[in-house]
Amino acid sequence: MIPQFLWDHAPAMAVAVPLLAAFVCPLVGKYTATGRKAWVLLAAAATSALALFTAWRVYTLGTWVYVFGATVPALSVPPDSGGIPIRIIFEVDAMSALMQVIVAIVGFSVILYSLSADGKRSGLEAYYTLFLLLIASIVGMVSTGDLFNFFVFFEISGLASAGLIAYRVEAGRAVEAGLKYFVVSTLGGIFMLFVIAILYGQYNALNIAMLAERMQFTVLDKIALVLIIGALATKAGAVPMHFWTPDAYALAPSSVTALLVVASQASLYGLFRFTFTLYHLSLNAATVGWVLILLGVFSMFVGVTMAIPQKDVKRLMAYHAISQTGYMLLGVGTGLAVLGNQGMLDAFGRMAIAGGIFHIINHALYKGLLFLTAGAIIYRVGTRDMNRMGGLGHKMKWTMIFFMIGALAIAGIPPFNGFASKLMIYESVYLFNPVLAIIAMVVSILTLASFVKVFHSIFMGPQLPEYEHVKEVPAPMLLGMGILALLVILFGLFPQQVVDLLITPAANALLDQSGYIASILGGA
Amino acid sequence: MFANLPYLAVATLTVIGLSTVLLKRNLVKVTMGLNILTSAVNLLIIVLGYREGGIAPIYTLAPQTYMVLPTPQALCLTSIVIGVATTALLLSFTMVIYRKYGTVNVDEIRELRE
Amino acid sequence: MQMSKIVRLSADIMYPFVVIFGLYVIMHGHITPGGGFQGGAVVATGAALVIVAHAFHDVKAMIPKILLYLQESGGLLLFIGAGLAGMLLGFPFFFNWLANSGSLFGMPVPIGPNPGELNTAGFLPLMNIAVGIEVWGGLTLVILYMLSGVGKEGY
Amino acid sequence: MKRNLTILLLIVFAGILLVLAAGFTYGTPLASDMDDYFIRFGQAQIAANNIVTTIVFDYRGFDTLGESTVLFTAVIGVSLMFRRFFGGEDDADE
Repeated sequence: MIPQFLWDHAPAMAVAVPLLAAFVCPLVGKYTATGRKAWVLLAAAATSALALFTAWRVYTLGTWVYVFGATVPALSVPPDSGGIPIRIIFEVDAMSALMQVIVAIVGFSVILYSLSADGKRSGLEAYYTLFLLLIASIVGMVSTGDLFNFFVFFEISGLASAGLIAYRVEAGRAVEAGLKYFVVSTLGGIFMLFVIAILYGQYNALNIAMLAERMQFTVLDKIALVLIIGALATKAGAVPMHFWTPDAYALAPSSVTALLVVASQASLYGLFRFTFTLYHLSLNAATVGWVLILLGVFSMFVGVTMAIPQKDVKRLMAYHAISQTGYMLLGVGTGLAVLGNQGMLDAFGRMAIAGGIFHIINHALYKGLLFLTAGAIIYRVGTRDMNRMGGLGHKMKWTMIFFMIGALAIAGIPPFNGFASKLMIYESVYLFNPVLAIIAMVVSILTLASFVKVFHSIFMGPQLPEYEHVKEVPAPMLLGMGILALLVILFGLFPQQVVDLLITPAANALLDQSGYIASILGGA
Repeated sequence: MFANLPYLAVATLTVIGLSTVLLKRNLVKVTMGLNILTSAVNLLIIVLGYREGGIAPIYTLAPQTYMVLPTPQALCLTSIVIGVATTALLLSFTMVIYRKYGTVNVDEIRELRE
Repeated sequence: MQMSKIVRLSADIMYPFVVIFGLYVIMHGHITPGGGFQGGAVVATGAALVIVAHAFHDVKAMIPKILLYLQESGGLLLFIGAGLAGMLLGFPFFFNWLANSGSLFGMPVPIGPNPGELNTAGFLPLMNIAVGIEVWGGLTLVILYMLSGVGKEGY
Repeated sequence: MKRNLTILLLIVFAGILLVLAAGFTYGTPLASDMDDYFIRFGQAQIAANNIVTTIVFDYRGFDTLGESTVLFTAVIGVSLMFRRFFGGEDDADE
């Protein structure tokens, strides 16, 4: 029934289908509301299916190389070229596949939620067009094996996110937040272009595998590394460059925020990909690893301390998002710091990386869930100020349960998924440096304290008279949240299976630079 | 020193652009700074691909076949269009902010500062 | 606010030439410097010229907005469709299935410097046309949207 | 204080760029094998005289799709910003 070529070309189609849907969306969406909803849902479902299929095939059959415009999809190096890849190549290894799983799950649930939650707004055809473009750009960012192609998708995600953040123009502040984000993102893009120019000028290649093969680690390469870490850490919202995050996350519509979390994780993926695959051992792994660790520790600590006094529920969650990004940087940074030392790498380095990567998928799930519940509360109550909420647990039981699941997961309480990944990070980081592990635990306790307070002030207490008429949110919104909540619980109950199935291959793929190069250049 | 004059031009443009973005408080000037930065990077990419004595990589009525590198020109084309799109969106944000607050000076737009 | 009659008349006379020059740049993208983006930008400049010369409110009703939307989406659909068509024939995305095929735009070119022949290059001219249409519609729409936001009080 | 920091950053960046100027020599690229491939085979494979166009639309055609998409995104973003002046209705705010 489904044409075979759709599956044969799944990595490319996972980008092409949302793009195609986005190009048609302004025309369809302008005239029929029902048609628009059906179209967007269909496109999101198709994209998720293609991304999941790609991921499944990569996990079972190994790295999938897809060459655009060659005579055969797998012909990465033309025979007459003397061993250099010349076309744009998608290289989906296990790490990329993991990110595709995240995009597929979160993207679909968010669209499901958004179709119901944002149904009464204006300019929806453009809104959903940007939504689809953002999904397409994230899929592109995580699957591409080409530096310049990564930059192009980076720019698409920057423009689409900025438009979505500024969506509520009448608020004024939203446009400001969008502008702030956009200036930062554009600067990041320009730095990336500098990096591309420097690397291209030296090695005359744009393919990541080819660049990694030719990497000499000259002074210019060091400059490029600094610039690229700066650009991508900014986009991921790590602490010294986090100033755009609270505004953007708080003022965007809630469904957009849940997707923005994934978009910033795609930048984080880029950061890991470039440090591990592009530079690998040629960089001074300990130094760069410590840079990532310090970024992570500052993010964790500053994020959580800034979060505690917030009154605005989404702003609070945004600071927690910064704090959780710190855990990923801490875990993966620890792994990077011991990259050159095989003994330490086997002792705890691999586990630290796996913990950091596991935290990426867990964070996407529970943070998405939390932002969606915040959106559900705001949808019914009409305010973001927690001091004016209270007693909502009486009327919004499902939302309360979902919020509780998300809050316990982010605080790292068993049996939810946050616990599993945080435990891996604590254990491995403790072997590396006990102080770091203790800081991580303290941050986790502070997170719990913060969320207990939030939970209490939103849901507990007597029912307030002004919220007499408040009802539970519509079923599609609950379904969107339910998918994420179910996965949060499942990942928490069976962490070992998930780690074996998804996380360990991804961590190994990240560490295996020669394998990445070999699948393009063919055993070189 | 003078042989590398194009690179010095890139450096000058970059510093001008970056200082405009970081030091100016006017949103239109910030946009202009970003444009200057984009031009600087584009110039860098083009300059990296120049070969002494090469011609434009087009075979139509070409006097010789020794050509400059074509890839930088293609990258630059892409980057220019991205720059145009970025500028359009930035300026429209600025216009909306101006309508809302009556100013484009970031110091006077204080709503997001705590 | 209107410009003087001389300016308006000159803009009207210039407009067809600007459009034709833009279309020329689009069509000859695979032979001479130029291509879809550059040509599309030239054509959009023509539209901007007319809008500047006449007052925006006078020409607003004359501009077919739905056509611009169609151009924008249609151009991109043609682009991605040209890429996808190769897939139906069993090749990867963006395989140049028209080059050297003998059909439309399918003539081979002599190797080395040559005078240039329009009917070559496979799907490159198709894509140039697609991008040209898209940029034409897109940039004109940007101009229109921005102008529609000018000169009113408050939000 | 912040201003001084910014100026310091600028000086550092200028230094970086001077290093860059020293690393490359104008007129002689350090490596050119990929581009030589395009110049040598582009005409035969794509049957087009303009090598830049063959790269833009064929060898790196997917980038160009992304680039057109960036422009499309910008147009959609601008239309979202000014939707009220194009006959859009007000919406229920959060």
